[in-house]
Amino acid sequence: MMKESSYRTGVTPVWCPGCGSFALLNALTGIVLPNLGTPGHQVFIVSGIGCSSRIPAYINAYGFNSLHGRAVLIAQGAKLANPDLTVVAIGGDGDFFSIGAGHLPHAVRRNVNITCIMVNNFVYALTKGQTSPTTPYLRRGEGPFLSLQFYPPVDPVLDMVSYSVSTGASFIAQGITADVPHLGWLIQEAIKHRGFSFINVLTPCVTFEPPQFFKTIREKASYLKEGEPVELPDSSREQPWLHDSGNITLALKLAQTPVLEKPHIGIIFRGKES
Amino acid sequence: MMKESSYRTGVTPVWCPGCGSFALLNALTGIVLPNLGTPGHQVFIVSGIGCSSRIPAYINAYGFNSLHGRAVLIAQGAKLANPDLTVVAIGGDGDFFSIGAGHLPHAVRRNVNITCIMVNNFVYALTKGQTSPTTPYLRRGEGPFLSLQFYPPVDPVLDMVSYSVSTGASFIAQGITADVPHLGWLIQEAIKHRGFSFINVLTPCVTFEPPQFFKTIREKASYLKEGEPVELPDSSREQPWLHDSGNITLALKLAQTPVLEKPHIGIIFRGKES
Amino acid sequence: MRDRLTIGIAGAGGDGVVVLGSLLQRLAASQGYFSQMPRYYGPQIRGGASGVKLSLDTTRASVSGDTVDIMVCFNWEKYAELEQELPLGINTVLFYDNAPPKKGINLPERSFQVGFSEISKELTGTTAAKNIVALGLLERILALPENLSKGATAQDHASALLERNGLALNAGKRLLLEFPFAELKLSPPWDASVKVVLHGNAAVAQGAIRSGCRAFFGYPITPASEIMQEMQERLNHGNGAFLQAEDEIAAVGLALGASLTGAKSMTATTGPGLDLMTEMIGLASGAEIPVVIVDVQRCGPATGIPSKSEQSDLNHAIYGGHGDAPRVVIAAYDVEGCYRLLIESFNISEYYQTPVILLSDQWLGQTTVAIDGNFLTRDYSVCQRRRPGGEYQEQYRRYELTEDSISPMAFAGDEGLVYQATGLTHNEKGRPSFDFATQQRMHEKRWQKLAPLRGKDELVEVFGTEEARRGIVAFGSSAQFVLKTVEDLGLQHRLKVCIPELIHPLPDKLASFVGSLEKLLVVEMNYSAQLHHYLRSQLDLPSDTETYARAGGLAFTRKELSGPMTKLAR
Amino acid sequence: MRDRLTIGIAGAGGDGVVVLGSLLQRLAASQGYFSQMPRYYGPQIRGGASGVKLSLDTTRASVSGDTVDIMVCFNWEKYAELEQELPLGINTVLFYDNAPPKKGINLPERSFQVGFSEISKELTGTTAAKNIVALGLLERILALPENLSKGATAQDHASALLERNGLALNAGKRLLLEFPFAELKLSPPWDASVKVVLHGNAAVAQGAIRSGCRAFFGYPITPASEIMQEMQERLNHGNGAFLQAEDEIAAVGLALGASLTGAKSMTATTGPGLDLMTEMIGLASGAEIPVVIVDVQRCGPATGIPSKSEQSDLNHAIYGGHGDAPRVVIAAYDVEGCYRLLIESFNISEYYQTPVILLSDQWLGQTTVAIDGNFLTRDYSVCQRRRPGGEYQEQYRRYELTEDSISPMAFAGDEGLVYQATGLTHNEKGRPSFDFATQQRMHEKRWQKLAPLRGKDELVEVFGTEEARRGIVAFGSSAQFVLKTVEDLGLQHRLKVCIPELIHPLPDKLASFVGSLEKLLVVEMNYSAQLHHYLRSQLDLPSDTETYARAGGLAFTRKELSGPMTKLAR
Ligand SMILES: Cc1ncc(C[n+]2csc(CCOP(=O)(O)OP(=O)(O)O)c2C)c(N)n1
Ligand SMILES: Cc1ncc(C[n+]2csc(CCOP(=O)(O)OP(=O)(O)O)c2C)c(N)n1
Ligand code: SF4
Ligand code: SF4
Ligand SMILES: [Mg+2]
Ligand SMILES: [Mg+2]
Repeated sequence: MMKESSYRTGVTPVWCPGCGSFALLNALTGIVLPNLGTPGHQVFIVSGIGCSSRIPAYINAYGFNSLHGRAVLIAQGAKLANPDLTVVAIGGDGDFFSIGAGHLPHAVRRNVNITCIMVNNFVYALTKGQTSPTTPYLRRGEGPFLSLQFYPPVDPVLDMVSYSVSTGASFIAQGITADVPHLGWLIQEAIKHRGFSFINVLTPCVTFEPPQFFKTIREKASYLKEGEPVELPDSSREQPWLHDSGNITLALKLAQTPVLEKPHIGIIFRGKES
Repeated sequence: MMKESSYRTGVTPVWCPGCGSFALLNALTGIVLPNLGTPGHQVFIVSGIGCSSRIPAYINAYGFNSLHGRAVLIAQGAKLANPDLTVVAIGGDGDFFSIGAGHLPHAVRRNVNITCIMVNNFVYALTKGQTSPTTPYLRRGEGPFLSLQFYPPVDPVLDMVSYSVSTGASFIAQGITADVPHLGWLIQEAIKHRGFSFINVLTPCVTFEPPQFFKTIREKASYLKEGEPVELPDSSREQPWLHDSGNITLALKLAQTPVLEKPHIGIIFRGKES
Repeated sequence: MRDRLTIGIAGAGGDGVVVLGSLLQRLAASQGYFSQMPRYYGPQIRGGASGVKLSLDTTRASVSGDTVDIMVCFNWEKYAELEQELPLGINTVLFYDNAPPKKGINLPERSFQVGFSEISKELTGTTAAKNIVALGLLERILALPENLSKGATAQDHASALLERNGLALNAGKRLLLEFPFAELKLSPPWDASVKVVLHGNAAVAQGAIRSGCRAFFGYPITPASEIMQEMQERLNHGNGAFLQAEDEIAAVGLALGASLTGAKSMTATTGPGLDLMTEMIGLASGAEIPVVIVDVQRCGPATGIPSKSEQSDLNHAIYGGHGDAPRVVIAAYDVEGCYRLLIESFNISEYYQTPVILLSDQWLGQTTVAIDGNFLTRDYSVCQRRRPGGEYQEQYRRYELTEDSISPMAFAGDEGLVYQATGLTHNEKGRPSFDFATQQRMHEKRWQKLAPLRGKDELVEVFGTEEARRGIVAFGSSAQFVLKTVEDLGLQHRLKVCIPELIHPLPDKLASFVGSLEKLLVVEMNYSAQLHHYLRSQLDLPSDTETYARAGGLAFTRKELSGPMTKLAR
Repeated sequence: MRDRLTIGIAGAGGDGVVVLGSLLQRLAASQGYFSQMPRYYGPQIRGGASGVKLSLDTTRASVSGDTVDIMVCFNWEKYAELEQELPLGINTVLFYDNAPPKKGINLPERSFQVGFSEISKELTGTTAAKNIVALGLLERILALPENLSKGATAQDHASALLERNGLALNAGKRLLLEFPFAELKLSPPWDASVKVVLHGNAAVAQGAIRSGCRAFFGYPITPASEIMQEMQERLNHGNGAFLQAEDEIAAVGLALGASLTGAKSMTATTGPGLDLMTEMIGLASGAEIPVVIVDVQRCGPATGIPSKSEQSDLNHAIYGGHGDAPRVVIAAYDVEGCYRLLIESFNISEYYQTPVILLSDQWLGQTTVAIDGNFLTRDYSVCQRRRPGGEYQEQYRRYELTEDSISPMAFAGDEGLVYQATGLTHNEKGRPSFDFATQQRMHEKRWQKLAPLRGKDELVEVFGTEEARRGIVAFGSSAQFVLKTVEDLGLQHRLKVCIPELIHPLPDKLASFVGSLEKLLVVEMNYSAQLHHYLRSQLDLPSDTETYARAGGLAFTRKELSGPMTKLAR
């Protein structure tokens, strides 16, 4: 399953077989870094704490597996002090949207040129299956994926787009680990974007989420293409429009689609660069 | 300037003459609490740290001046343990949107029935004038209010509305200390709303912001009335629509108006109650 | 026939190691056997190394010896990661599934390859029941009865599992004919009453419920999450308030809010979470808000080794936080203590209006024991907060300077007692003050009110002959290893052992213990000898004082402790 | 003519008290006078009490006596709030604007109502220049020259203010004819060189720049904000990275990120912010990332008294955080030390790859002093991080166990030295490890690498005759008051005083100081005697040891210290 790449270290990943983190690792070491041609020593991968946050040890670049929720801080500090580095912050949905949620609006408005990859497995995986802020929530009886707690999830992409309204500058995208080449392309674009970028990577945990969850998302996934009509969930009463990732108001509309109903894969918003 | 009210303690406020916090105090002790008729012992006012956070000491209700950024936590805990209490969290823009920013999306999704009042003076006042997350930012030369740091502000109302999209439940409003009766009414409605409510109270600090700032906002203020057309800033290319505080999509559109261009005063969104 | 027996089981994540250990433990408990079973696991969620070390005993639960009597190995590669925890002795009887690697492992004399997987596959079509085959084998060796039906666990999914795999179980039992080890048979238990099986984390949660805790807020973290999960089940049905918070600052902040309305409130975490709670703990101390915080310690610093025990949060528990904010620190050293001391923590927290930090550790929190369940039903006095009486109307001063420095505390919601509090320096009415005299007086109040705790002799356990002039001080789960080693070395009459459960403020009984000694040894599982330095900061220690302190990550062994202990006794 | 003179000024927020004090201080500094001026303020932003206590001296800057020689009072109501800080003595010469309240205030014999406001109003149309009128009066009393033009401050807005208010100034000067107090005249300064005027917070910022700090991240908090503001000005123009962070966790997290790329990075805060940084400090310790954290202490616990000094964060600085994470703690006791020790903090932090906490306090941070500026231009050795040489290609081990336990550290961006680090327990290569031996070895590494610091004699100051067998240990700004009181009491030859700047690890020189004593007194400004307990935890203290420890909120007075000191000397 793993591509050989000079960007891999010799360390064996601790992930479960079939975990989407492998796909991210492949995308980064097999596609993104080779394509960008950035030597490993000019790349700095910072992660939080969680399953996906183990990734720096597997990539032959500068890396730091830091604290739960704080990758985006270390990343900004590093980039500010050494602007030549390509800096990528990687973490889980718990990292970015629970304990680290307070850092995001500020990272967006500062528009420091880093790339955040949220490995959204919809659960606290490393701590063995507790509800995360993105754990799907359906009213009783409405569907198969019921969070233990009766709160609706936060909507990471909507939040990120809404944080970007005042700056109009960030790059917000959604990827899926079922499609590594596309994920690789998205990350490349995000890194190339001169400013803050955020990618919500859909990858339901294969151990703590029911198997049909990943399947559902994969099947419903709808790719966004510039200038082509966006697909909306059946429940939506909106008129479809032509996708324009440069338009923040359309992005905001797009971001309101619940991810379980219509997971949009692609660039949601690409703001002006600095 | 101060109304006499049995909801006042004998403690003299430490605020500067003319500070908008007096107006909030008047609204609460002169309008909200008398009108609701809730006895002081059934009310719990929790604040953070900052100028406005001194307010609990002045109100004859249970009160706690807690920690910077954490009022919303204490408030939720109290309400969960004693649902009979009317619980109000009060704090500054620094409190709610800087150090405490990570707690808000979660408070919204839990929809605990508390009321948050953000005394938005657009600055860190108690610590003597540093940039806050709402400090206006204009590109050099664009206007009189330039933040020391070159970041656009976060947009509290937009964020709060966008957090509410997944629940469709909160109550989000914007008030102004220049209009105490209206502010009082808003707070009353917020408290009566069975679920989480948030009011962004516009009140530029009279000590650390230029005097014309408050004047500008007061003059540009536009009141939202149900069923009547919303006023949009001149720069807006949107078609005005009829205000419907029950419609989250319209609320989201409304919330995109930059507050300095058109400060909408009123109920932005009033979601379904629990 | 023997009174004690230790069984090691090792394998990979999917091998059912913990299920096997648990079934065996519960089966034995249902017959009246005591036991203790620490768990060993690593960073991998699936497929990582997994081990348990089950020590069965006819008379009481105590820590096992260094080596195991019986070892079951499903996977040699994973075993290599667990070798420190599950060393093989020359007398160990070893059963293994597949052939061991050529080098690295010295098989004991009595080693047997048993095709657990093969048998499972043959009988059930998959290898998944290999642990049940092993269970059958072990049951028979130990001469345990045939099934769990008699036990407390009759209805649950464990017995369902067994029923589904009856074939495999029986196959395991039949294996015995080929391996007759009569000397591994266990004597009948000392009494046949069914033992309860639980770990320290469960005991903490049950103690919380017992003491009337009505509000729990937490954030997942290994090895404390079990407390949160158990509290979630127990508080979720209108019995109280429960939330999984967005982080640990939120968890303790929510708890303080609930506490202000009069609810007994708590949270549980480990090191990194405790760090984040620092500011709020100071607020609880300064504004005198009761709250209980359980810290199930793990290896530090930073993320350290999340699944392994250390006792290195003691300093932070005692001293953490700016501005001289007193708090109470208690440490449990066994599972019964986790239960009893959680109740005690609430009693102290509520009575003295102070944050209480209850220290546990990974070993204590996650090791399941089978013990006498009497402590769960015993009578415990449960303290209530002192509340202002009717005389206070209109005059209520929240921080009144009373004789014992404890001020009656109204609950938010109480009629006629409205007050406003603050984390600022405040006077008796709770009003902000910038005055030195008030600052000094309120520091005094908060520190002095805790002084009577020093007299709580019942929170200091002393073992051994009073006349001994050589003694050991140890706390937390390490104390169990100390007690066991003293006994194994037969030093009970030369050494006494003091286990303070109340650590801060320092109890008088601990002080007099230390004062009675000519030679002292302090044993603790942290690199910098935190307990030793704390004791030294408060007491005159004997000039002949030594410490045995080392990092965590591995339980103390009898072997390593016997050096310093023999020296102490000499 | 006299060598020293203390002037108190009190009023309400808008009265220009601080401006008056500053102008006077700078005017005197421009003539060569030394001085020291603490500020007193309360919770109100505008209109609150505001006071300064300016002690001018011909030979050096030192703390003032308890009472003031001259007092200027603009507002009696506000004065009442400052009475503790600015007590009137019987010999005080008092000038006041309006009539004092009937009761509560005992006016000294030489009290004069001077219509500062009235004169200002008459001359300028508003009362706003009343402080300038007072300046004129004081200038003349002290026989200071006419204007600021000679001084270092010529161009700034202070002199502009004076020019604008020339009339008021002159009116003030003319008042003197009516109040001839020749004995209040100051002797000429010891040397006429212009003195620099700055406070501890400014010195910290300037020290940071001097030592090559290239990254500062902070969050506003009283009384540390001045450091952030000065760093913002100095780093904002492409000289480095500066951000006002969203909170203190962010501030220190950003600093660690910058440090990993090789930038000297720091943050500054006070108690509540330090609490929030706890987890990150542990990470810096565990992953060995240099960072300097300045803590300008204020009264605690919780929010406490934000504008007043205390020394109660010492425990947290030394012990705060879970998991045995060593760090270095340094404490400045004067303004020159703030500068020098900030450089030293970076040197240590960079060389030893460890977080360094530099303790200052509100009194030190916000008291402006006029002192010899030589220290600003002196040579300081500036340490660089040890980096791996070319021999490491392909073999680089980030946490190599070297002889001195310091591992060469590559900067993120360095070619050929790529490594991956983690807050998990890790081996020499930085790879996660779950192994006890590694855990123990890495604890050892981190603790042992700091051991050589104990030999840093230059970070421990000892005053007095070596032969003395009675001594005092004090740290931070309190030490200034101790030194002054020893001198005032004429006890220099009976007592010696030790001021450790390096607190943790405990320096040998401090140990031998304590070891040389028969009687020890530890003086500190916190309720629980933190320094005393820390010393006791590490050293055998003389059996005759006493502590003088009390809450903050008010500077030590000579009066209160003389009791314990006289007793010590007896
Ligand atoms: C301060 C702190 N609190 C809690 C934890 C425990 N913890 C480790 S990972 C994690 C969450 C994991 O969820 P997520 O971020 O979604 O990552 P995943 O494992 O799902 O990839 C938590 C709560 C921690 N390491 N630090
Ligand atoms: C943890 C912590 N960090 C910093 C501070 C210092 N502080 C006090 S108030 C404040 C911000 C004030 O701004 P805001 O919240 O907008 O309230 P305002 O004073 O403007 O009403 C800060 C940073 C603090 N009290 N606690
Ligand atoms: S538990 Fe889930 S997220 Fe973690 S490694 Fe396994 S599949 Fe991946
Ligand atoms: S500084 Fe501003 S916010 Fe604070 S009291 Fe004065 S006017 Fe109000
Ligand atoms: Mg996750
Ligand atoms: Mg503000």
